[in-house]
Amino acid sequence: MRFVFTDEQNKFRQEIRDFLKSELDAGTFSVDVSGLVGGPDQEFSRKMAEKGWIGITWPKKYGGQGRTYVEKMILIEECLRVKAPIGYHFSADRQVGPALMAFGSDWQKDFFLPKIIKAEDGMQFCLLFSEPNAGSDLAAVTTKAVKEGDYYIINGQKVWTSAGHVADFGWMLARTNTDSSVRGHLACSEFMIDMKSPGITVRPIINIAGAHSFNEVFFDDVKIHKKYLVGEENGGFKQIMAQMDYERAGIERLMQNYPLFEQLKNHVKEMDKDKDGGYFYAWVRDQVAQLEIEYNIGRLLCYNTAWVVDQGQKPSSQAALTKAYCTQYEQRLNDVATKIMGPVSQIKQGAPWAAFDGDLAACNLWGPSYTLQGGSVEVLKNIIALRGLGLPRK
Amino acid sequence: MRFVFTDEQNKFRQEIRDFLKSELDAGTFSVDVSGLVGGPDQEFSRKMAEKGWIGITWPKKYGGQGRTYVEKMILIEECLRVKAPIGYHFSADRQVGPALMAFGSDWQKDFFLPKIIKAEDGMQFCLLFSEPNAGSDLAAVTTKAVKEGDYYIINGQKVWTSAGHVADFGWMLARTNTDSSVRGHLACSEFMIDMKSPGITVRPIINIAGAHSFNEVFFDDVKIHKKYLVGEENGGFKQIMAQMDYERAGIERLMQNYPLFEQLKNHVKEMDKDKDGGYFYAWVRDQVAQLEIEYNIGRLLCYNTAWVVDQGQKPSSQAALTKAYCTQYEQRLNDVATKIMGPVSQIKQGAPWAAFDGDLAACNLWGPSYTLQGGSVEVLKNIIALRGLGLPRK
Amino acid sequence: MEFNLNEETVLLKNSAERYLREKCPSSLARELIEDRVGFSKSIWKETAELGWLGLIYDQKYGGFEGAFFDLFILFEEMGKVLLPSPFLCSAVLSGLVINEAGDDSLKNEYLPSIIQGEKILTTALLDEQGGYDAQTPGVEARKTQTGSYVLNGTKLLVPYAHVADEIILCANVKDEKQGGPTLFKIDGNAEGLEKAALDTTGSEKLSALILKDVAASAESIIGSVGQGDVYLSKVMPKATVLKCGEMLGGLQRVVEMTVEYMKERHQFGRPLGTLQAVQHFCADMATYLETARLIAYQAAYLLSEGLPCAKEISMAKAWCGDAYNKTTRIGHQLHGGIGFTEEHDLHLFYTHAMVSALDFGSSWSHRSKVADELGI
Amino acid sequence: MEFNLNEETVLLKNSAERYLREKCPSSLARELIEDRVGFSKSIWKETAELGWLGLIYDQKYGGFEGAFFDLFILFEEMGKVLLPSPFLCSAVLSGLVINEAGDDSLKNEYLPSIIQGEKILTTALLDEQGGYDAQTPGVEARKTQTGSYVLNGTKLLVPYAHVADEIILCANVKDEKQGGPTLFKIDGNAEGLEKAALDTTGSEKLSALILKDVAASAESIIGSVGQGDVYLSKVMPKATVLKCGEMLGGLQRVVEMTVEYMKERHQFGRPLGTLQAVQHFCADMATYLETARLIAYQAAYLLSEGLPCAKEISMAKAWCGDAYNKTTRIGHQLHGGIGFTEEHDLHLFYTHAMVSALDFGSSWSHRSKVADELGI
Repeated sequence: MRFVFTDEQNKFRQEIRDFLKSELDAGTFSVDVSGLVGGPDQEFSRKMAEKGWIGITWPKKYGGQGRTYVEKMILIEECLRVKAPIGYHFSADRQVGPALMAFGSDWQKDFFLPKIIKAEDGMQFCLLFSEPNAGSDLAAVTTKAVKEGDYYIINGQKVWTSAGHVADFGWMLARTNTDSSVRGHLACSEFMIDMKSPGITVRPIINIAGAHSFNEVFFDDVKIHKKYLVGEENGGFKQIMAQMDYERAGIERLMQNYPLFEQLKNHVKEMDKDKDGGYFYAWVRDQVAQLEIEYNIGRLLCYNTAWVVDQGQKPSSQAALTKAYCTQYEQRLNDVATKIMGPVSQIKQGAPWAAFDGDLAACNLWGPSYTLQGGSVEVLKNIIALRGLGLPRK
Repeated sequence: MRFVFTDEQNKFRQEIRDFLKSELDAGTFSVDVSGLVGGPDQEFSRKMAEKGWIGITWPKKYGGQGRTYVEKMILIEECLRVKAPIGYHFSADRQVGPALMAFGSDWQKDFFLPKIIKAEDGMQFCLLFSEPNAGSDLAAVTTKAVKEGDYYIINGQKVWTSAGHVADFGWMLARTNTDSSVRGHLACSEFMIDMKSPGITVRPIINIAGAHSFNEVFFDDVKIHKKYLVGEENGGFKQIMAQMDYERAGIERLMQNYPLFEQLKNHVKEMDKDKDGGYFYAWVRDQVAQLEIEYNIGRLLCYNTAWVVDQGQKPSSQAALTKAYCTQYEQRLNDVATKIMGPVSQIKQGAPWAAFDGDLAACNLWGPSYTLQGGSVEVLKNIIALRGLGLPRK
Repeated sequence: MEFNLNEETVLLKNSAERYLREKCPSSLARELIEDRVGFSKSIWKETAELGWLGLIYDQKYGGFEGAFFDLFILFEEMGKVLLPSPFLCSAVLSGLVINEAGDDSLKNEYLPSIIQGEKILTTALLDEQGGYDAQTPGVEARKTQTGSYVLNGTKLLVPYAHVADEIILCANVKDEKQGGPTLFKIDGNAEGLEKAALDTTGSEKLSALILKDVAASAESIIGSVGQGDVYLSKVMPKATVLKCGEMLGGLQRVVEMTVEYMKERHQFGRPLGTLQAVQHFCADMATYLETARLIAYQAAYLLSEGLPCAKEISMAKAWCGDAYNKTTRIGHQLHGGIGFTEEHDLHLFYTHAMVSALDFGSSWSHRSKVADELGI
Repeated sequence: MEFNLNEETVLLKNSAERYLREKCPSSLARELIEDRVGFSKSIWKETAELGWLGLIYDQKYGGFEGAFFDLFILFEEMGKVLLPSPFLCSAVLSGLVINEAGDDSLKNEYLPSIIQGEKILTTALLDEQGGYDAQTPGVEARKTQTGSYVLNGTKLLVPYAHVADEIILCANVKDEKQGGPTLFKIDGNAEGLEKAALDTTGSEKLSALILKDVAASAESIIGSVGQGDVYLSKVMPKATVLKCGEMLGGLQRVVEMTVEYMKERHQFGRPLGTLQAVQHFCADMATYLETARLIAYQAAYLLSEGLPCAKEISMAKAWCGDAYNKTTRIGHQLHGGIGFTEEHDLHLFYTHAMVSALDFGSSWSHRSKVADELGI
């Protein structure tokens, strides 16, 4: 047991901080609270790659450093503190790489992993899981992949595809067994698909923050070579459940709006303590202390999950619990900050009166998505109850 | 629309207050926060009866006054404010009478109603609904009533029977159709049963407040004449659902621990405002204001439900919503009061340091029951969703 | 206690509902967000013709001397469709301020045209930090030797200031003899007045007003010098309760649209509404709606009847704001991704809830007023 | 960051768990509630023999110089079975106070017998209102001409005072030269000391101490005059963290017993645990447990390592108290009627949670300390 970081880890953290500070000072990017991580910036990702900070947990044979998930979390935590623009490689690093290492063919590993880890061209991924009628219930996907010779022919529709309009490759779940009497759990496969393939149409979805972060993706007789099938045919659902754990195990679900918290604490230090007879400040103080507790607990949960992964265990219930807790914290932060800042919280970036330079307004608008992305809180609670506590399904 | 009481209603309220004050001054009873209403006291109930305050909503032909449910609520509200000992007639007045009027035979009405309304001997009722395996799910009752000639023979077990050890009559739900392929909803009947009948054994259950408020009741070949069957054979479940609305429609679910609220507000007025830099008082102030809002809303919900009943409508979803809300308020009051009073909240009645003369400790111990009695919050929410909002069952 | 609406009120409510449903589909509300003016002039004209704007004013000004409660009902209906309109800032806040503080000539000059929708006024309430405190209103009025005034300062989040003919604001008169918070009425295009349109999360058009040496004559003062806070304190309760009505309408729509969607939307092979977690969420929403309705109606009724209701108003505002916010949160959670898209209506209500809860005092500040009323 | 327990700690934890499960079934805990003495003398003796009481003390007093963290683990295990024991008040609070403030002779006189369980001491912390403030401790010590003191005042909710050989308390010395909060050690049967057994909601035996002209020699002062608050402030963090451990153990048992019951108990023709509402409640409980575990372990680790952790301790106490209370509430809601009966174990944990959350500072007061640490 050790509830502190090692000297080496602290040194690593400092190294990252120094890098990010110099990038921030140089104006390479600016802090942005919209979106899960900072936006895609291949140039920035290349710099990270040069430092060896992509695929940091991957084995050396794929160009990785074989470091721990705890160390990876230190890296991501520091990136999120300033919302560094790691969007270009984030999905590939978090999910695609580990999935390929677990289930991919030799060709797939040799072709993709070195490219991902160097942030090369064409290596931004999007995830093609959800469909209009398969949201929380992924087993209900109906997009079909029908085998014809060496190829699969894809037809169907995906939705809520983040970065679908800029991604080079999609990581897709599609139904390969068309016998409708077979449950979806045993009928789906995973594919990688070149987003420039003929027959793919990407349509933007504008979200309530006015941003184009999602897309609908339509597949009309899209042809992909069988070498892009990942793992076993009809084994995709099981694979995806394992990958989801990694998706949920990150600290990005705690820190999506982290800059808000720092700004809020600074604001409270400066605020007029005597307003409203001092009563308001007393209330604010209590609220912020509670947020501080909740944030610190969320951070422990995240590092604990990373540590569980480092022990070679599947973090499934642990990751679900962590994500459910953390995203609720993010919403609470948003709510409390709004109550403390009052009417100016509605002013968007640009006007001098905007709370936290418009960051609060942005968080207000992104807020509803916090507890939905990557599995709603309710779906996660089901996982905790069924997989973690062993409660009966029927 | 009129969000104020009429002059006549205010006069009525004053009349009740004067009566209760004189009884309190005379030492007839003392305020007691344990239990739903003040304990059984036939003498006191007789005084209420003389005033015409039992069966106040009942038609004149049964000795009632045909007054409104809103007026009845004024009466009960005042009684609960001081937790007057109305336990002797409370169940009979609230549930048994209305059920008999709705479903009872002429003989039953003529025999019971005048006696109930006068608080005569032998007219304290208990409710024999729940069983060890039929709590939230009343349709699962297994206590059997088998017809033999003019009699029914009862065998089985009931549990959570409040006042079972002192009641004269029980109001029971039992299975009259023994064909197990018939769902409980269509197989049960209601009976009134003399609790002194041979074959009945009552065993006390001591609750966590150390009080004997519940019982287990065992039936071993208990014989009851068919004239005690209420309403239709096998129609009991439907009847009971209608009666439940009345059970849930009362203000007693809001005011079980009402004296605590008055005491808390008085305490806060007197407390040291500067303790802990004034921060604590500011917090207390906000908490108590919130309770005040919640209490006032609960009161409006209750009166609204009474008014709905006065309009001749079934208050089913309305009553469920009211009870779910109100019992949660009662728990919140208990929690907030405990946080405000601190360590002395654990001291029971008797010691001079006990918070509110031990009332808070009593409420702490009774607290877990608030949101369970007469339908848990979760069962009530199901009713709101299914019956109130029309969400689909399947 | 009687909880039903009077017959005439029901008639008004129903006709308002029909009218607004027809005239203000959500497509219009969205269009108006993009629109520079931000409200429909034809609907504005019609609301005046329907007598809504003048509902509670004296007949001598063209009003109808109706009950305040009926006005509340109109706001509830407008909340259901989120009608963007200068109704509240012009025909309520500004009109009532003039009615309260103005002399006969001022009333005769302004009220008829406000009631007929010919003039649009707005009242600037918030200071540069978004705070409302009539004692320190954030604008200073320096008296000149000629007896006129020079105004300097900033007002924030002023609704419909970009189209307002005139703007009412409270300024602190610095004068040894007679000073203090004072209501001024300035021209919407006064020299030295900068109106900065604000890009905000909500749908209503809001501006910042920056006053740099804006000249105001002594005649532009409404009522007496140093009494601005008193006049405002008489008008604010009404605006606050009408905001509760608006929130209540929005809340109701969110519950309706969510419950409806839960009946239709299938996941895991059955309607989402069959899931117990969904049912309990919906029951919570229904509870927020019912409780908000009762506490808001109570405040509106008491205010309408002229009965004391400071505590009841604050209870209503605190509770409705929280209930509306929590309900839209649940709405989003149950709608999932679709509700997070720009083309779905839900977010209009979500931001409306967030902003409305802060208008005319936050839930915390109203709880603080409840505490005041409790003597703690 | 490493989240696993050290091997030796695991061994200690497992053996403590086995021992306590065998020796302290819930039947014993219930018996002891009825018992006048309120704890099992044989278990008390054995805990001394096992070396638990002396775990963290110097070898020269008979201690084992073990890690504080291991003591925390013992309290977690004791919390699981709700072992009634003067451990915390005697071998932690009183022992550490003497260790911290006493001179060598005092330590030599007391620590060995405390560690061996031969002497039971208790420390009275709360004043007549149940408040803890070492600056105004609620007892006054008047210095007499002979240099001795006379104590007057009241202390509340003192654990195991009815069996304590001696009682440590903080009194305010009124003396012009050198006064202030000062620790006194008085005999459990001192003249003028009235011990009133308190009937409380929890299972632990608590008393009120009423001091009427209790004589105390200058030698009965522990440490220096006027330094009582300083000594206590060094001991309180440890007691607070151990209380977190105790709460954590109780919390874990409540989750276990509730989840188990939900798997067994059938309603509506299937296990209750299949209902989504039940599953979500259980997930919430699991979340409270996991979060309480992490934040409490963190505090215990840092304290054990001698690292700065004032904020972490307060975070742990605030969160664990709330989490434990919320969990027992859910536990009751899911158990239904059966959990509300005296014969079920659940209520022992329910009252333990309620009382523990108030011990050593409420959640609010610890949040206030977190705010202090944040500089707000």
